[in-house]
Amino acid sequence: MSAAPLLEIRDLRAAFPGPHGPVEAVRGIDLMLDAGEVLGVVGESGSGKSVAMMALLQLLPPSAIVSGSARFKGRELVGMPRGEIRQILGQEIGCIFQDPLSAFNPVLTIGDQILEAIRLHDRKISTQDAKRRVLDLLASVSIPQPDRRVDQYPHEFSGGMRQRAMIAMALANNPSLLIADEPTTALDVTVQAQILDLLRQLAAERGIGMVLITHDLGVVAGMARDIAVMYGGRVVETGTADDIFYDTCHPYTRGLIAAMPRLEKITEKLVSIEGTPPSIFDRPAGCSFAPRCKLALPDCRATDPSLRPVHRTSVACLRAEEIVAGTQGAVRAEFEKGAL
Amino acid sequence: MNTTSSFKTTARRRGTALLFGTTSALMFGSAVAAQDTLVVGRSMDVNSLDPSRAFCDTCQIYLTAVYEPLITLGADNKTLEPKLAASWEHNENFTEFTFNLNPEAVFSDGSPVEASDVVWTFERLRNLKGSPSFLMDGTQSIEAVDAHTVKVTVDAPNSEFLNKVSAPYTGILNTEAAMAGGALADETAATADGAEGWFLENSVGSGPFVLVNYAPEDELRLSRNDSYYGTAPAFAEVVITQMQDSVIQAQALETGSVDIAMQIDADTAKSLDTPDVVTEIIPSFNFVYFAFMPGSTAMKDKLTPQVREALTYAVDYDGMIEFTVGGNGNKIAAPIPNGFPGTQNLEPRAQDVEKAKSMLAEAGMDSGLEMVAVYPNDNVYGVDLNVMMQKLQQDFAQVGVEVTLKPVTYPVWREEMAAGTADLTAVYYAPDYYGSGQYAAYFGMTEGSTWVSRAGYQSPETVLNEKEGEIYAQALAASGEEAAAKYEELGRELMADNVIIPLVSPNLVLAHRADIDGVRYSACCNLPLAEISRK
Amino acid sequence: MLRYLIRRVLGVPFLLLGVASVAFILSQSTKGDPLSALVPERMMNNPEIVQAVEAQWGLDKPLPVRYVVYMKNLVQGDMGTSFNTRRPVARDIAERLPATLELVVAAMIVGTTLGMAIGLLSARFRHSIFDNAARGFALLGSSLPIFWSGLIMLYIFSVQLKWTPGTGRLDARTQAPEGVTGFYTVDALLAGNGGLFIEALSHLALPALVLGWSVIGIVARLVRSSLLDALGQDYVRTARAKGASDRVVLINHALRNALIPVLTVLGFTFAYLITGAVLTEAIFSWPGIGSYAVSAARSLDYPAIGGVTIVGATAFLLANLVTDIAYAWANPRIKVSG
Amino acid sequence: MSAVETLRPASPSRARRAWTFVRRLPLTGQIGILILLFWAVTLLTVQFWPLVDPLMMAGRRLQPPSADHWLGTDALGRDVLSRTLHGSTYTIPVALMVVVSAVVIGSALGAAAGYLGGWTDAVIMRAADVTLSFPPILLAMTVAATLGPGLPNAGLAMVIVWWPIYARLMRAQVLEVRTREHVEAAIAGGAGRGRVLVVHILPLCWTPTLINATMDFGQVALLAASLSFIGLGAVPPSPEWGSMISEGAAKFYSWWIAFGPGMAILSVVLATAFLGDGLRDVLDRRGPK
Repeated sequence: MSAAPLLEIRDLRAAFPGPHGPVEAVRGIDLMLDAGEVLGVVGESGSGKSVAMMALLQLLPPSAIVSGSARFKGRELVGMPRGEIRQILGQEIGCIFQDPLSAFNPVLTIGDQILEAIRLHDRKISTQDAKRRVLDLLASVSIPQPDRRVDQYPHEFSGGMRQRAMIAMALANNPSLLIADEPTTALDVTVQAQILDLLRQLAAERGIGMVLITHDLGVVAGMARDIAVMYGGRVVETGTADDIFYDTCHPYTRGLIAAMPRLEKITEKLVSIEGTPPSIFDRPAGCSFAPRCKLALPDCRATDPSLRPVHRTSVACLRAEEIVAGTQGAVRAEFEKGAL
Repeated sequence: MNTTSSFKTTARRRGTALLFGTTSALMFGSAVAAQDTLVVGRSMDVNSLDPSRAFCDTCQIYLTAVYEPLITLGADNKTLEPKLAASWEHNENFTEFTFNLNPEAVFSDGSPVEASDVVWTFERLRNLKGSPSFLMDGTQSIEAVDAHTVKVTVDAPNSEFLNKVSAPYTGILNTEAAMAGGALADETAATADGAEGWFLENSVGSGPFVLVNYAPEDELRLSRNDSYYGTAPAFAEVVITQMQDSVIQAQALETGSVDIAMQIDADTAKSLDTPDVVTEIIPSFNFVYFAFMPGSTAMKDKLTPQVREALTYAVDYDGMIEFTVGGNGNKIAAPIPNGFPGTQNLEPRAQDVEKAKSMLAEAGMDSGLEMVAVYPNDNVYGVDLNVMMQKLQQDFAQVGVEVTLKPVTYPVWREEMAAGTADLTAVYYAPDYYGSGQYAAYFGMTEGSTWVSRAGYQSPETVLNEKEGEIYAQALAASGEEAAAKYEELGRELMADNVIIPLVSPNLVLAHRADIDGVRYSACCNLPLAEISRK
Repeated sequence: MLRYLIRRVLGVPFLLLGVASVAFILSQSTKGDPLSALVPERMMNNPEIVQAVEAQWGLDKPLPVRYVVYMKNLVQGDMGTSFNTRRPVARDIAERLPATLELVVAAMIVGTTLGMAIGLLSARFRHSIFDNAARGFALLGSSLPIFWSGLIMLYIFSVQLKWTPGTGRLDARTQAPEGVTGFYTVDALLAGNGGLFIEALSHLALPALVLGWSVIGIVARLVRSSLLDALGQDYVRTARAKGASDRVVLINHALRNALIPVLTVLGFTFAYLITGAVLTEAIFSWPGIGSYAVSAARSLDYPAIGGVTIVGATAFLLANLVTDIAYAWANPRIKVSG
Repeated sequence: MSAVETLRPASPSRARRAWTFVRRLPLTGQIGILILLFWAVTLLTVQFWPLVDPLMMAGRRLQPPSADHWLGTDALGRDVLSRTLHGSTYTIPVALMVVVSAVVIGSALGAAAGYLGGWTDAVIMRAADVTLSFPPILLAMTVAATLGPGLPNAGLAMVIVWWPIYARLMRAQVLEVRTREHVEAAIAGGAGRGRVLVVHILPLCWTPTLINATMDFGQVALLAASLSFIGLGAVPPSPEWGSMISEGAAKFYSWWIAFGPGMAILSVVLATAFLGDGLRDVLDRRGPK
């Protein structure tokens, strides 16, 4: 813990131009990731989790306005000249995207696209060496018959295979940070597990730090050391995985946990959070979650709480203390019944 | 490594040498071929290259260059001069003509031009019943007296026969060569002759040039006839190249890509103010006219001679020349070109709107007369028929006559002319040879003539004027001044018909590069290519 | 897709049959009298001659018989004899078609390269002055009547600036190269005649530019919009995430995908160019089938009209077919699923 | 008064809707609308303008632009400005009629083909295929030559050239829309075939047709001009723009003759292209396909 963190995000903001002035999609988030560790960023779609990551990698459309700070190995990424950040992207930071079909260029072979990732950062490598590396990479993500697969087009791959290829491409230059944006969402459940296993194994083997973005707490459950829960463009709760799962005190996180299918409670009816996340164009005053929150008080609709340590996690909720108290006392049962 | 690179160098060197070789060969080649080419820009209207079938302005130029008639028209556009016939005589009443051929004359294949060739050519011209066959109308017998003498007998006095055989369509063909190409001269020729296509690729004349290549509406390429018995032409090669319109021709002349441009209109010619180009504006023998069709379905009983006369007063003849050719033209009285026999004393019509109005009122036609004008949508001799007819429309509107214009393609026009649906029309005429008789035959309102059946349609009596046939016959029996007087009389009759109303004899713009010499306009032959040279 | 293509190829003969029938019917129903092109004016009153001509040209037979004869001859490559040129229509077309094709191909090259360049730069510098100016220029080309803009260009470049020679495929003094392709530029190269090549090329340049200009707009607009479309795709983000520069993203990723829809308009562009060629040929004294068609239509030379429409339609059909095949070829997603 | 008042509730909202629609268009599209409005007003009112007779000579021939004749005079001394403005009453209505007829005929046939399928589809679409196999100008030229020159015939020729484009467009749309749920619901609900087509399908199909028709308008005007140039279009002395440009081309060095009508036709083609692009931006968000 004494060394500088791999990635340190402070007050990162991202806004897009809208018809009536800029609209903030990410409203000041703080995150930290140590080398070799996995940080889970969890939230529904529209919570700003993907935008935040794309913002720090400068992958948002040019019209986006990004401010704050994101230090990668001590280097500031926000505002870094494009030429410089290009040296980092694909080299030191690899990315995996949600839908591997649309994320691959349909008119180029998988091999060519991985080859490109290599050559962009190693201009001197000979074609033969680069090709060999592509094959090695495909083999390392357990793609059978890599020498045949290498010349195929993305649409000739199955979803899982495509995601493996995507991982191979992200790892092409042995990055120290991997940003995985919903890597399993588009896949079947059984394939999901395989991909997650693969990611976990590769990250561990190579000592790669990983930001795992997902809407599904179950995905990060066995993987992340730390978890940040995002809602409405902010981090609403952060803590270690264990603390989030067992000692959360944010109503939203509780909702997410309740919505998790659990094998041991397979018969139990899934609980989902009522309502929809706020649109970034029409953000409520006060706490963003207030309109959907059963515990919301008039105060919640007036003031937007900031992140503060409560119990074992950091929470942005006015009633966090009450919830902590509740979870430890008789109120717990009420929560468990789904009164939330 | 070394070997490879040295091999490459050698290869490159060899390549360079090859390139140099080619270049020098090219230069050498062009030195040998340093024969000058004359380029003429024209919108070609070729209908055939077979002398007995051809009938067009470009044909006149081509046939004059490649074939030779017995007689030709001198540079004064009046005097007949010897060509293949070194001399000729005729009997007193112009029914027998004897031609003595130049014994030196040879065809382009070297064979001599003989009397039998003349007989065969004339018979073919007559029997083919093509457009120029009328030149042989009335020929009773054509016989070879000996190898170099031909005698033609006609069934009625014809003082114009000599003029007719100066037309380029009467150019003499090499009988053997033509027959080898499928040409026939006997009675069956009209249906059995199959040489039309062959003539598009071969020429069998005795003229100063021979045909090299003809690509329709692209180029007509001639080269010097090496066996020519006369004075060799200055240019070894002549190309007539297709150029659609006046502006393109003017631009080509300005840039020097053509030496002569033949269809530049007077307005465009004004913009050609470079010292490299010479433009000469001379009167032509062409004219443009409009015609009343009193026999048409709609005009029957309306276009009486009186109404026709009245309407001729409505026309702004001076304005017409201004509008159609920018003033570069002449008025013309009867449908006989100015300068042809009998035209000297004819007075052109003049505008008199008041008279027109009063005459129309007299005839009860001062309002409500509506006419449909059908005419070819063409631009000829610098006159855009559309412009001309629009002017006529405006002039007629002044006297309360409404004209609807219907420009059509030429074939449609021909059909409409035969169908009696047009009340007015406009066309043009260029002489086929020097002589006023062709006009009498074509425009005369005599039984069965082209114009009687057109203008009269099913009521020929509305236009018939049998006097004209008699005068024409008298003219053909006479010659010189006497004939001219008859043609003048005929001209007055044609004017009194008020059917064919000539409007403009457009001037000809002879435009050529300044270094070109010998460009002239011939009444029979258009542009005699053999006389042209480069300074 | 493969099946679709096969169906397309098999459909071509049937379409051609339809085309030929329509061409025949159209040309037979013309208003003008074909005899007027065949019988001399002074002979129209001579029934003997008129009959002979009718028999010679087969005009005396009833329409269905003529149709059968026409079709039979057509299959053997005989399109009849032109009233105008008095030569076999097939031969006229064979002589003139290469001129048109050379012009159209050159215009296509001009139009698509400039169109793509403009579309590419417009997409890259979207909403900049360049974007608007370039699109304006491109649009201008398809908004001016080509017979007028052609004259203006000829006046500027040939008469005033003297950058290009006058009209025609070559200087009138120059003999056309003997060649297999009929494309003077290609034939000159094959003959190793550099001077002739330059001459042919310089004659080709202006008409090709004028004609090509008319399709720059179509191509540029499509390239621009499909590029913008492609630039918003996920794979572009992937490429950026790999550290690819804007240029690499544009060329390697966006353009390749954007060109696929562009391929589909090439067939359409071809139709556009054929239309333009008819007028361009008239202005530039270009001896192709366009000017042939115009004079045929004007003089109701219906064997020629029929021949030209059939050949034009065939070329057009083939162009569309080639487009489809190229589309299939350029789009790997289609290859296997066929 | 009362009539005005009864109209009141409807008209402002409709006007406002139109206005909002116009405001959503990109600037170029708005410019396009302005140009077209100008020509619409011109063509409806030009006869009342203080212009000299476009058919009669008004001054010396071939005069360059001057205070008397702002765009000069043509070969017959007619005022080019007056002719250009009057020309709108020829070119625009013809182009409009051609596009409208092609849209109506093509859409009707296309809808029938797409909706009825089977033999109707086969016959109509093969006819469309054959028509589309001809390069447009060749077909238009042949038809115009067959029918004889004149603007109405040229118009008819162009309708024949253009209808299959709309037939294909409409057929594709109908095929797509008819599988939508609401249509199947309507059919299941027992709605008649014709009713389903007219009420449930067609209203959803017109967008691509509208966009295409807008863009084609200018191209039709250009093709009409080309036919006039070949001599198969408008008949003199009507000041149709295409034939005026051909007259100007023949008198090229009097550049002003073609300038007026050239700019007029250019403005119409540009306006429709702008407007078509704008409509696509606003109405058809699915992007280019």
